[in-house]
Amino acid sequence: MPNVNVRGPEVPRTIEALDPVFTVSNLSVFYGDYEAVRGVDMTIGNREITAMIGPSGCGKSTVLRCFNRMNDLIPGARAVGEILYHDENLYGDHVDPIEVRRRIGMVFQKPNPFPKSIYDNIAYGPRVNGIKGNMDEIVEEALTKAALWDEVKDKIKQNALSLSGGQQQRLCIARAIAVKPDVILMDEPCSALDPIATTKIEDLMQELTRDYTIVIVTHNMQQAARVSDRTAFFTAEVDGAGVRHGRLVEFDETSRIFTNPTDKRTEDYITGRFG
Amino acid sequence: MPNVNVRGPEVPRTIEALDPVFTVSNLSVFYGDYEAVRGVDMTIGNREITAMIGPSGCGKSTVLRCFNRMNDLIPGARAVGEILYHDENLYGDHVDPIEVRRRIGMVFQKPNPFPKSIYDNIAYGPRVNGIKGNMDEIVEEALTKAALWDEVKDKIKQNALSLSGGQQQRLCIARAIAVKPDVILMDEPCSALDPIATTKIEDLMQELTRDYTIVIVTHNMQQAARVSDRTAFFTAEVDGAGVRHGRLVEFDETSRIFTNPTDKRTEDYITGRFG
Amino acid sequence: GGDAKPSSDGSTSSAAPATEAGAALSGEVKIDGSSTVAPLTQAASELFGEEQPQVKVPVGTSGTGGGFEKFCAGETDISNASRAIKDEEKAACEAKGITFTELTVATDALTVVVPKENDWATCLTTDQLKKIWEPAAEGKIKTWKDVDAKFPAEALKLYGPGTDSGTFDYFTDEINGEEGASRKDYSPSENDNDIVTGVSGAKGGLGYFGFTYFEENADKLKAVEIDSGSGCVAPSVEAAQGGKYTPLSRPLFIYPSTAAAKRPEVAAFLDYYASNINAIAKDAKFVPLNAEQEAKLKADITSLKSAG
Amino acid sequence: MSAQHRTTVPGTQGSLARSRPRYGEFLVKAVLLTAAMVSVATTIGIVIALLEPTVEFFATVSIGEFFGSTDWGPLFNPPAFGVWPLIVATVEITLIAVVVAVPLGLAAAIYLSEYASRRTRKIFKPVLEVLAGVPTVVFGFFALTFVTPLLRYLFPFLDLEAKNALAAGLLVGVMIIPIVASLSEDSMAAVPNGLREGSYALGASKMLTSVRVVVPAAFSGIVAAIILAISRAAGETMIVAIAGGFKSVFTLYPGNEMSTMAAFIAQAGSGDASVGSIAYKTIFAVGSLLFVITFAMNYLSARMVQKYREVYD
Amino acid sequence: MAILSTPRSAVQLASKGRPLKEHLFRIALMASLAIALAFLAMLLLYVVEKGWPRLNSMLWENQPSIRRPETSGIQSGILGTLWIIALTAVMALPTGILAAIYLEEYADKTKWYNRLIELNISNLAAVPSIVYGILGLGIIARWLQFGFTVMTGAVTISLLVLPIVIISAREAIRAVPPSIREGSLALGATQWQTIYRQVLPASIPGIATGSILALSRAIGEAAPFLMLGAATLVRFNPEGVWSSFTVLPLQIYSFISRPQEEFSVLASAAIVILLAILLLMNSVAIWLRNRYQKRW
Ligand SMILES: Nc1ncnc2c1ncn2[C@@H]1O[C@H](COP(=O)(O)OP(=O)(O)OP(=O)(O)O)[C@@H](O)[C@H]1O
Ligand SMILES: Nc1ncnc2c1ncn2[C@@H]1O[C@H](COP(=O)(O)OP(=O)(O)OP(=O)(O)O)[C@@H](O)[C@H]1O
Ligand SMILES: [Mg+2]
Ligand SMILES: [Mg+2]
Ligand SMILES: O=P([O-])([O-])[O-]
Repeated sequence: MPNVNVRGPEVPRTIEALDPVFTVSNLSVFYGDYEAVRGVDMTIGNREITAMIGPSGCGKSTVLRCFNRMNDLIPGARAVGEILYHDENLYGDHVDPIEVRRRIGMVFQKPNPFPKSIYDNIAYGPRVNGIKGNMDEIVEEALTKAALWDEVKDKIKQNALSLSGGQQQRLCIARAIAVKPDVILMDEPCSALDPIATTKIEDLMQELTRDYTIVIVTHNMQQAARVSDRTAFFTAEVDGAGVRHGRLVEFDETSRIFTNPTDKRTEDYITGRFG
Repeated sequence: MPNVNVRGPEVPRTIEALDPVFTVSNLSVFYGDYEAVRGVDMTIGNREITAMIGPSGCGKSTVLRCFNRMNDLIPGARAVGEILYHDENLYGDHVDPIEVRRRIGMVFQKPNPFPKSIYDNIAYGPRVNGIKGNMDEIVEEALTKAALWDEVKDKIKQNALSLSGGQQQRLCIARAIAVKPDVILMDEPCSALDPIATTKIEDLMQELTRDYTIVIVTHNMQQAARVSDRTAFFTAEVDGAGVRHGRLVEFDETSRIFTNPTDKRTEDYITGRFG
Repeated sequence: GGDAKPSSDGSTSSAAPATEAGAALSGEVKIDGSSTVAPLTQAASELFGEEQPQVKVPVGTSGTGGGFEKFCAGETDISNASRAIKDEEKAACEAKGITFTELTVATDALTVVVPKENDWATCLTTDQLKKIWEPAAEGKIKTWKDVDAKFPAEALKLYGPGTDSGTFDYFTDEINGEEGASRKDYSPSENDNDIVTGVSGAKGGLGYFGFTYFEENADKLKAVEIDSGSGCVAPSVEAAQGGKYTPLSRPLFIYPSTAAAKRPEVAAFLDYYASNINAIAKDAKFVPLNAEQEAKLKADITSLKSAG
Repeated sequence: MSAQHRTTVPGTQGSLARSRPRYGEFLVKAVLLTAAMVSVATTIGIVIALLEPTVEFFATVSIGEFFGSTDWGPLFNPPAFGVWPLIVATVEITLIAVVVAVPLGLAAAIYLSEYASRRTRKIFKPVLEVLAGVPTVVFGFFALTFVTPLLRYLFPFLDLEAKNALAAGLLVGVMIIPIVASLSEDSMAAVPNGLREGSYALGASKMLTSVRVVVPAAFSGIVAAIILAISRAAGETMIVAIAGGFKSVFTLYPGNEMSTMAAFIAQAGSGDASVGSIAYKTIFAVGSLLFVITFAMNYLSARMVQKYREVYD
Repeated sequence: MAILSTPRSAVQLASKGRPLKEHLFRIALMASLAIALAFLAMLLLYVVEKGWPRLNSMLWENQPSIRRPETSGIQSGILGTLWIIALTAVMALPTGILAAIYLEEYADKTKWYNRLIELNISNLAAVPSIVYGILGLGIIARWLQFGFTVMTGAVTISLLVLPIVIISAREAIRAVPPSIREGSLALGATQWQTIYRQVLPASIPGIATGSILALSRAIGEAAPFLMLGAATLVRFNPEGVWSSFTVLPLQIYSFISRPQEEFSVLASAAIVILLAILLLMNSVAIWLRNRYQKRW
């Protein structure tokens, strides 16, 4: 396995050792009777960025939302198979989804700050989790890590909705960081942002992998190539009965996926022949 | 100028002669006080496919909707500058926007069939335009041209909402064709579709340029490269006051834009360095 | 109760010192029943309120029957009635152990009215009234000509009190010979004002209600004289009092319950009612009692208060 | 720096288990469910209040007589129990109201949803809400003392009685205009903009787009609005009691005074029928009929709305 | 075929006489709205004009009098109405809002009992108010033995407006975007924390608006009180929840039943007061709506 660094020289890292945070085996996800995703196997490495790409509707979001059990909230949604989180079954009986979500944070496609002050947005997570400590410090630390502190430190009591889109998205990342999670899931976090804001978020992701494991869904191949260590390529296949199911086609180091994919479909997608 | 064919060997065409359908000069578009697009100059050639690409929010849809005065419907929207349609000012006083839209059809991002039968969807345009003639024939002709007739001929009275996404989009194209327009505008017509449906629509576009002039907005560079004759690359620039305006960066033959762009920003975008 | 705190004993109720003072009473006297009698009792209530502002006297107008219904369920203290209590109503009261006294408080001359412009019906016989109002008339007696060939063929538009009212019971009993027996195709209303508007707005209109309402609207309506066999008699205070206006003159009653009359505020109200009855009647524009009736009223109240 | 959170993430069994019990969540859910059950209790209460006297009523009066005769007079002597005059009056007043309210309400809805600027809508929707809030005694008073005299003056040949179905129905219609307008406007606003754009892009005018695309697409919502308005009209009490009257005679001519079901209940219910008497039970029998009719109509309307929601989801 | 018609002259894009029909249609639509509003205006003018002589302080300072209609007031009615409104607010609003939260945030729509509750609520919204009067009379006044008191009236009216409160509160709660809920849950908040700290604060303006409109329906109701047989001449103010009482609409109904013209004038004046209370409540609702309307 070639030792490739696809993230540029500023963060020199190798990805030889795969210290798994999530181990997914034969995961299928159903919405009611509809099997949206079928038989996924993959592992998410500790303090890596894993990207999930593929055409629309192939089940990227669906799989991502299994990682923090956000799918529990959709009536009729059901995961079959196994997801181990540090060797513990995420869907085990004793597992409390609320505790899961505290450990595994999430950032959404469209920035969704609460209609409160910037401060209260950040403080919300620690408060509902009963985290004690100096809240001002927690807020400052989270905002600093999210590379937003300098821009907002003078208007910390202002309504978060007054921030720009890119700032709002970094606020949402800061909000996720404030509860000191282990993993951060991001579902197309830049698709509502302009290029400048996108660049900032991408830089931030690079920064954050020092401390966090990140899983990102993106429809932007360039973005996946730029930021991720590993890439999972999904696509939708039509079965005998004419029903479409999302499948994991290829999962590998990002450099490999983009330079030398094993699967013909991956290659077609990467080179823009479809999608 | 090299004689490049980027659409594959099945439709061999040269694009040397530019017989203009639209001539846009110094077009700016305002939403209220906000100047969303500033100073666009371009020409749309007869029976060509012109693609408009660029990052989100750069004003592609805004410009496209000027071509059939759909922007009239947005309160506060205002176009400044000139758009000539076959030498006639599209925004002239005597011009009836309803007549304009009859000549210049439009297909939207999300397929939007009326909740009526397939037949009534197609017949709607001719009826509201008072087009006489054998309606059954008109419907069949439009569906045939849109490569949908064979798939739906047995269920022509069924509700159009029961069709698949790709079929719905072809229905919308058929609906636009049925009023015998001159130009068809398409705003990201495939972004809600799966790859297979997308391929069908792209093939259809190629077919249609025998009779129609097509302008297409797409966020998918591969698609622009595959289907279009000319490409306009837009981006959003921030002015001195920190306000973003959409600008036309480069407008040229598609082959040129994708192989040898003049502008650095175009190159960055094409090569995935941003966006 | 504040029994734990000795200090609260003396000051538990602000009403206590008032009762000791004797003059100022409090409490509530609940009255319901006849809408005919209501103006009288309401006038009493208003005047009494000037003397005893702490006593509340709400007066409802559910009709004589509705009033007895509540009265015999123990929900009211006094019931207004424009007819005597019926046997089944008595039975209902007995079942609940409620005893009462019937007090005559005024006399009414049930008045048959037609619009001013009616120049043919000056006097009607009771037979003619029956012909108009009996159940058999329904759908048949449609014009005045059907009543009497001498009358014009003007469409007959009938207005009267609703079936809830004592007035209806009384009129149907006296004219049609059976209580509640009436043609149904007339416009019924508990609201005497509707009868006024209805009759005055239709040339062939005819209606009946209490004399008071007629007097109020004498400018719009004409009272018909009644001939019960001994000549035409116009409704009037004197005719009613002197027993000449038959069969439509009638006594109006209030029915206090024996138990309620023991309560000081109810007793005070009844006393007030009796002592000022003619002033009240005048104020409410009713036909007052004659001396004999007034004396009987006072005696009845005295015996009611002293009853077992 | 990472030591801080790594400490909380040992991959040990049970680390994801509930850290503290959350009885509060169950309690909250129980309280909320109880609140929701109040509405069910209300229905049960209504059914109980109506059922027993109604059953007793039909033990005395046959269903055949109730629905098979046009002679109504339960408080007369002898009593008559043919309910048709009440039903006819109710239907007639409801019809008049619908004839007034549906065209006006629908047109107002199209105007507000398709034509009016945002500003105009912001002004007129609240004004319609005011109209919806006007107490029905006020409409009744207005009908009795203003509209009927006005109609009598303008159209003497109508031969209106002092109370009549026409004026009452007219004002019931005005009362339900806001219901039709506001709910129809809601369902028109819910029609995806894509459909309008699709129509405009084909060269359709605003009128054609409104009439041929928006209204049909919102059709089941509009029907639901109309059905709700009808049930409000059918059950309206004060307007008909004040301006429509209580005469319970079988008549079709709207210039006549007539008694609706609700008016009868108000008249008899505030009157003297003694508990347990057949006359008293009649109130409940008519009440049950009215309840069943409005309940059935609204059930239909709820189904409509549900169906309509499915179309675009 | 399209190509044949390609070069076009200027006149071809000109309008083809469509505007006239379009204009007529537009005018017809506006006229419909205008007619509806004209009724409202006429009604207002009529009662103000008629009640004008009596729109003075005697109206709210005096108690009603049948002896002296020219100086009679409506104080007991105003206070009775205020009591009913206050109690209804206390009973119906919390119940309705809690029920709405249950239905929007907790209820699993696939469960039959939740669907039943929903259907039931929308049906209750259409049940005539006179039927609620029967409920009040049969169950609350007689069976629960609450008698003919403020309490009976308030409970009856609360049940009457409950469906309206629930429906409008659900509307407001539904308007809070799901992304806010997801954001909160993704931070490890429990469902109740999410509701209490995010959903409710964001939907309070909408809930308040809906509640005020529901209460303004409550103040106009007369039919249920008619069934409850509230006394028509009440010359004292209610002193508590177990007191006899009357309400403005019922007082108006009793005034218009009187033969003297003075009562008709008095009724008009009382209507003006009732409509003024109504307008005040609606204005508060509009103010709330405009002031706190959320743009996400
Ligand atoms: N709540 C739901 N109920 C039913 N089906 C759903 C639901 N959410 C998603 N699906 C279906 O599951 C499939 C996968 O959806 P998913 O949102 O995971 O795709 P995706 O890869 O994230 O696409 P995109 O790039 O458009 O976000 C799709 O066919 C979608 O229609
Ligand atoms: N109706 C509107 N009112 C005000 N601003 C608008 C409106 N529509 C678009 N804009 C703004 O105008 C700019 C250009 O928008 P436009 O929709 O044309 O972009 P686009 O290139 O089509 O983007 P996308 O790829 O996301 O569709 C954006 O900043 C957008 O926010
Ligand atoms: Mg997705
Ligand atoms: Mg766009
Ligand atoms: O109200 P009444 O006197 O007619 O019973």
